[in-house]
Amino acid sequence: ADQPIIGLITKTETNPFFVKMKEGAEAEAKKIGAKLLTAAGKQDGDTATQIAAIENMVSAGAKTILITSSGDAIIPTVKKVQAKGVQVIALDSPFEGADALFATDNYKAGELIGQYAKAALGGKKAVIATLDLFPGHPVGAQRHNGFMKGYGLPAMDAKSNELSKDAAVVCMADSFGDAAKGQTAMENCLQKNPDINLVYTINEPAAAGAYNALKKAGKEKGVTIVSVDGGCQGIKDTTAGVIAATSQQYPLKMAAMGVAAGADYAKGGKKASGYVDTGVTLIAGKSVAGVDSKDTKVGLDLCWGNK
Amino acid sequence: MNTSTRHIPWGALGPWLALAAACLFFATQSDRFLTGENLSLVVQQVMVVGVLAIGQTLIILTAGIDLSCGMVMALGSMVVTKLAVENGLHPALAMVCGVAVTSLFGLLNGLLVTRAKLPSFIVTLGTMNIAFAVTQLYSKSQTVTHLPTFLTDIGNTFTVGGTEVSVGTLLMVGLYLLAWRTLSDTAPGRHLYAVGNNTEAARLTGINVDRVLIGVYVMAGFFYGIAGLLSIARTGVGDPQAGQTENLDTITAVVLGGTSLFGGRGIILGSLVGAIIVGVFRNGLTLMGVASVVQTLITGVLVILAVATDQMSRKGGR
Amino acid sequence: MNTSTRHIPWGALGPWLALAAACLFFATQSDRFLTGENLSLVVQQVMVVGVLAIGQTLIILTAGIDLSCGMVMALGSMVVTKLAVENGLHPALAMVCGVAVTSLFGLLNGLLVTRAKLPSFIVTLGTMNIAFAVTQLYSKSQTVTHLPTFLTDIGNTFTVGGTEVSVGTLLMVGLYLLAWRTLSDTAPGRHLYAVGNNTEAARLTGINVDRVLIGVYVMAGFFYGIAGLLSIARTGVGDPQAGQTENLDTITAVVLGGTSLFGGRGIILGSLVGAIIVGVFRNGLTLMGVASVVQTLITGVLVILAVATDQMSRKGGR
Amino acid sequence: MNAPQQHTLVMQAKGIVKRYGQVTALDGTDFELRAGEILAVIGDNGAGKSSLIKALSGATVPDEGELLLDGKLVHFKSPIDARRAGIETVYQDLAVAPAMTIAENLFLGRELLKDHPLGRALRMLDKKAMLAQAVQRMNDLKVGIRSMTQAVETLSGGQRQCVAVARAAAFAQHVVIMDEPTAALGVKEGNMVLELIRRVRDKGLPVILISHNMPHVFEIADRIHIQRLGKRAAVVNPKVISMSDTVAVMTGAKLVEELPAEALA
Amino acid sequence: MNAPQQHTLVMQAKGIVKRYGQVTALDGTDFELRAGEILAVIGDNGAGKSSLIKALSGATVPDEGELLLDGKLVHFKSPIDARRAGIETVYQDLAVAPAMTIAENLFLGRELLKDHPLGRALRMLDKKAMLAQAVQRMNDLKVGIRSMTQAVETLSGGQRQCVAVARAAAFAQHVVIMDEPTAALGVKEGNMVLELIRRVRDKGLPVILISHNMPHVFEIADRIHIQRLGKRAAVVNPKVISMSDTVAVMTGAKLVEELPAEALA
Ligand SMILES: Nc1ncnc2c1ncn2[C@@H]1O[C@H](COP(=O)(O)OP(=O)(O)OP(=O)(O)O)[C@@H](O)[C@H]1O
Ligand SMILES: Nc1ncnc2c1ncn2[C@@H]1O[C@H](COP(=O)(O)OP(=O)(O)OP(=O)(O)O)[C@@H](O)[C@H]1O
Ligand SMILES: OC[C@H]1O[C@](O)(CO)[C@@H](O)[C@@H]1O
Ligand SMILES: [Mg+2]
Ligand SMILES: [Mg+2]
Repeated sequence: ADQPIIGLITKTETNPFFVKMKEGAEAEAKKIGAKLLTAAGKQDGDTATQIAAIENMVSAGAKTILITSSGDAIIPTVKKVQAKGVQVIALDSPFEGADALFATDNYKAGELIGQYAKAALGGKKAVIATLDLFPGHPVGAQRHNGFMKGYGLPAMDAKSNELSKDAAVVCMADSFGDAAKGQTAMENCLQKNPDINLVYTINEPAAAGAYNALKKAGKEKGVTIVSVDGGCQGIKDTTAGVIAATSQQYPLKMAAMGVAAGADYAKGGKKASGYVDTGVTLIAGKSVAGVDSKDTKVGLDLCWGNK
Repeated sequence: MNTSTRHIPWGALGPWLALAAACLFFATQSDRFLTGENLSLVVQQVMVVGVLAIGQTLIILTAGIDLSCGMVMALGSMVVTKLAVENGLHPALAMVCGVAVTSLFGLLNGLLVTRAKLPSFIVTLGTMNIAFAVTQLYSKSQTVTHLPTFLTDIGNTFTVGGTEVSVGTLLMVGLYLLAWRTLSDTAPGRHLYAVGNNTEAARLTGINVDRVLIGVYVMAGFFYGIAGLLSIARTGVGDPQAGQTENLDTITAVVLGGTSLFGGRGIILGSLVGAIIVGVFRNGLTLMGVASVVQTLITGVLVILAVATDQMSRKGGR
Repeated sequence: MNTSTRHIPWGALGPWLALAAACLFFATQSDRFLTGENLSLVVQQVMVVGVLAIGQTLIILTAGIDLSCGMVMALGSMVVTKLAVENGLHPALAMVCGVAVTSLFGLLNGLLVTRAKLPSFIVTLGTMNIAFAVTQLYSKSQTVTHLPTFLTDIGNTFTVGGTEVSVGTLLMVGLYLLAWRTLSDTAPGRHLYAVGNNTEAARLTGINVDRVLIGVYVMAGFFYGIAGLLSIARTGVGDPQAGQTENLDTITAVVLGGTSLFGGRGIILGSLVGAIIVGVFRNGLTLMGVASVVQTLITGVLVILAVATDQMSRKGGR
Repeated sequence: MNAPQQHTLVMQAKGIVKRYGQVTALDGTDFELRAGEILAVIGDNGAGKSSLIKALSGATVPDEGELLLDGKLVHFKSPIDARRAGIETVYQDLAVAPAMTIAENLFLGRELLKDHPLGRALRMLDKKAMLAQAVQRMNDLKVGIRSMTQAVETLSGGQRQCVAVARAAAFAQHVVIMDEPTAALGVKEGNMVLELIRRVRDKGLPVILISHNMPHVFEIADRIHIQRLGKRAAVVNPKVISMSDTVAVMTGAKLVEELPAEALA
Repeated sequence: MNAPQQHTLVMQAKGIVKRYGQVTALDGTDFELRAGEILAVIGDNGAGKSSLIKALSGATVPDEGELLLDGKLVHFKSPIDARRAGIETVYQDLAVAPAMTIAENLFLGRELLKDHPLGRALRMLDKKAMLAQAVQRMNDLKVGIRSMTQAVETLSGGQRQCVAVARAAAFAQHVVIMDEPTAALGVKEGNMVLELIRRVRDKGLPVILISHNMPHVFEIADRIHIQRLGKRAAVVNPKVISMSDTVAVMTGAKLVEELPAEALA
């Protein structure tokens, strides 16, 4: 019964990124002899389920909650359980009031692939499509706007939840981070403007969908796709030339650090604090001059924090 | 003859039995489950869905369905919080405005269902999209924070005999009792059942079917507005992402509560029990430490079992 | 007397009119819209939902509903791809296994609906959760890639008179024609309508209602399996995230297509048109360059207008 | 039996036409109901009897023709309008809510409210009063129903019909219309309904009775409206004309012209 | 009229009990149907006539009692079992699918299939043959329905009843049961149905006819089963007993013991 109880709440059950994170947390918990409770929203943005999960886990005796926030609606509940002495750590997605944040800088992740794309096009006039997440999601906005900034287009700052627009972006469509929907979105964008030569995608499933659409239209050669995630699958796609470059994140690291912090708190009563950037690495199939990137071999070694 | 006769409505007692069975089971699995604190938590968790389900039940009783409920609630909560925080309106006035907006959406649904004679599924699918888009455009998808305490006070809890009770929970229970008595003890309530049971007969006996339906949709909108207020109080923010999974949740609560999707048969208190059953499953399984995917699996089995148990008890009783 | 009489079913012609109106509108807004290439694309995009909607229509015609359809499809596609890629099964055999699994899920639904006499909403809510969880556990939520071309060949296109036609599209149209003729020209098809229109009358005239229902659910599962194959071919991967929004999409297609949610009334070809209408809205609005939130808004309005237009034409015609 | 007052027309319809797609259910039919009379409406199946009374009771809006109530032109757009004018109707398909109880169905749309200001304001039901009255009304029809809180869908065919008849008889203020009220009734119950119809008439309310039961019609009707092929073929006097002649006109075996003038009413 | 063969019992029921919650619809009723006869079943509303024939046709499973067909014990668990035994039934609430056409309803559950191997294997409908037969059967009943592809919900009450009657008469192999088949019918159509019942009997099939129409019953029945309070009160011979005595027994005004012995059948 003295076993520390740690809760992990992810946005969804299905995104491989969160599945990886959960695996990492489970492994780490086993290693240090902690009990891990898990829960997830029904879909991205489902804060209601996350809130109930926080409460239920605390009721089950959890003293540390690790959460990838689906939105700021969880904040007051977090405050409430913190007042009962529970440590709450944000993973992946920041929110106000977390004891600590272990996450990728999503705006930076966008900036990196924006810079890469600019250099890769080498002065060619860009005709851009962005396959975004869905309206109103902070991660979607941060990556989109970061990409715009990195490309040197007018862009909102990292705080904004709105998507920046520009004449160079001829088509903006929602992919919901899903391959099938990404494909449909890309197909329709190509109908709108067949000259698209640069595609930003919110994550790698969406990128795979976009590639599929381009291939079916016989256009996969002339178009550059950039993305975020750096999952093992995504890196393989990058090697194969499906994705030109991707900003790699490290969910296993987030999870491991989170569980360790939970164990520390249970032992010594010391809460973690501050922001730990778990890092983001630009992985490119081909490196381009003026932009710092790693090759896909490195990417595969690291993918999602394997090492 | 309605095809719903195939599905014997599981009546007034069934949901309570299922709830009791679930509670008994979880009590044997975790000693934390039956504590007053934990149970009070479960009820607080289902507060928003519970109040939404009042509106959904009214509509389903008329043989309709409302897909817009979650999105309309989200719009209402954005109106309240933005008016109070950004436009500096008195919070009470902001609340009134929010509920007015959701009631107006209800009116829109009602008018389209009655005047244009469109199926409620299509109408509310349309207004669901409209409410969602309006919410995003109006709020620029930004969460509204730093709310005046006036808006969050109904989320407060006080202690009765060692157990925490939240104001919002009381409000929910009060609304259920009100809806229940209105349905069973007033003429409009009876007309609502008649419209759902046999629209044509209701019309021929001189009931103003359109007026009943419009009234129901407006009332439902009103309840969605109240649910919005509760969601503000519970989360402490105005959340433009709210309401996305609530459609299915409310319909589930209504059906688990024994109301027929074919209209005219059901008791509204069942919907409260239905909502609580879902909350109990989630809470109990978490207390047992079941992993989240496995929770989904077990919830699937339990939902079927809950209704099946009752169906069997009914057969035995005959 | 069925309460559905309130909602005049919009019959055979309505959906086609609405589709034509939508196409006309978008043709005036973008010259790219009416190209063969673009239209062929739209049809390819609705292929998966279209085939799922065949199963959903069958079930809705019996006055049921199937919430499990998307999740069952996802499970089927994971079975196929994992067996073919990881277990090295011959792709054809893997396909058979996948469709067998989805058909078995259909059988499970059918047995619970008939033997345990549970409402289809509850049964399929339960199996939806179960199928989802099994999919995640079985696949560890990992996408399966590097598929043998055998699995993706039905996604291929060939050119007929300058327009690209995909094999999958032809398959979908073929399945619709088959389902349509089966419903209208065979005894089992007629029994299905009778069960949906008046279950008790069907029973009294000596139709084996349970057998009809079980058959319908198994057939639906079969179509979900085929939809899974099409989704594999279209995306080129086995995607455990698939199927999550397909429930509402298929029901929308069915209702837009003029089938009554109360059962017994509707024509299955309408569901194909309903699915295409949704695809046309999305494609047309993207071609017009409408921002995504605004697209949602306009889609909401258009869905209502599509059905309303027909309703009005009906009134004028009387 | 009260003699009908000197031809005061309570209800009158002229040239009513009702089409359903290809089918012309009413082909310019006329209709006259005199004060205080029992007017039987007879005709073959499909002759348009139900269509006619649906037009008279606001259940459908006719395509052509006009309707007068007490000599004044009226336009019933819905059954609500007809009910406001005091017209109560028993429809052939009974128009009951199967899942609701007998008592609930009896008072559907005419619920008794608690007789205090709050009760009226909130439209609170006086369930006790309704139950008591339901018991009494059903007893009047001598129909052996055990409980008024039984759902109508559990009743036998005849019992269900009694519910609909009792409802119309109880609430009519001006005109009672009954579409085959005794079709499903036993000998005893059928006679009770005839008795009830007489009582209603004796209260001064005219009754329109649609029936295929010729003995019933000849027993009770003051005049007989014969509907044929969507039109009024004749109105005859049952005290003068024979049953077989009436049936002959109804089925088209005999022309109206062949009847003696005094047979017409 | 064919004399009934020497009391061969085609159907026999002993001590059938059927309860619905508190209500006992059948209280240990007996029943006997002889070969080739028309047996009328009469009784007050709620006497248990429909409950009885539902038990005989597999529509409900009785709580107690046994049922014999041609002297052999049978257990009908569903209408399918009864239909397999060649029993066809017209139910009081007609059991039609309102959205389906007349032709479709006539052949529901008994569709004609295309007469070639593929047609039988795929169970393909022979729509043309069904339409032709539908026209003929409905013409037999002299009911003026214009189109067989009309939905049943658009028919008049009597027309709808004709559809149900035509269906049962067409398909019976062994026994025909009709629950108030003429209730909604006009004089002409009612007579056609009586005629049809006679033709069925003359083919050698026994017919069970439930009716409240005493003239019809006395015109056509070979024997009359009187149902009262959920039990069989008596079986009488219409050629001997008077209509008023029969009604007296049915309503309980007269006891069976008061009847002359030769009145019983
Ligand atoms: N909703 C409808 N749609 C199409 N046709 C209809 C509709 N209602 C009635 N009809 C047709 O109109 C004609 C007259 O029907 P109506 O019900 O008035 O006859 P009726 O005289 O009451 O017959 P019955 O004695 O059988 O009740 C019939 O041929 C019927 O089929
Ligand atoms: N499903 C049911 N639930 C409860 N009670 C029922 C049910 N079906 C029939 N009853 C009751 O059983 C009794 C017998 O009904 P039944 O329908 O057999 O009468 P019947 O002789 O056919 O009458 P009618 O001449 O009016 O058709 C009635 O009192 C009726 O209320
Ligand atoms: O849906 C958005 C989420 O998806 C991810 O990119 C993983 O694929 C996460 O980093 C982010 O929170
Ligand atoms: Mg009629
Ligand atoms: Mg009966």
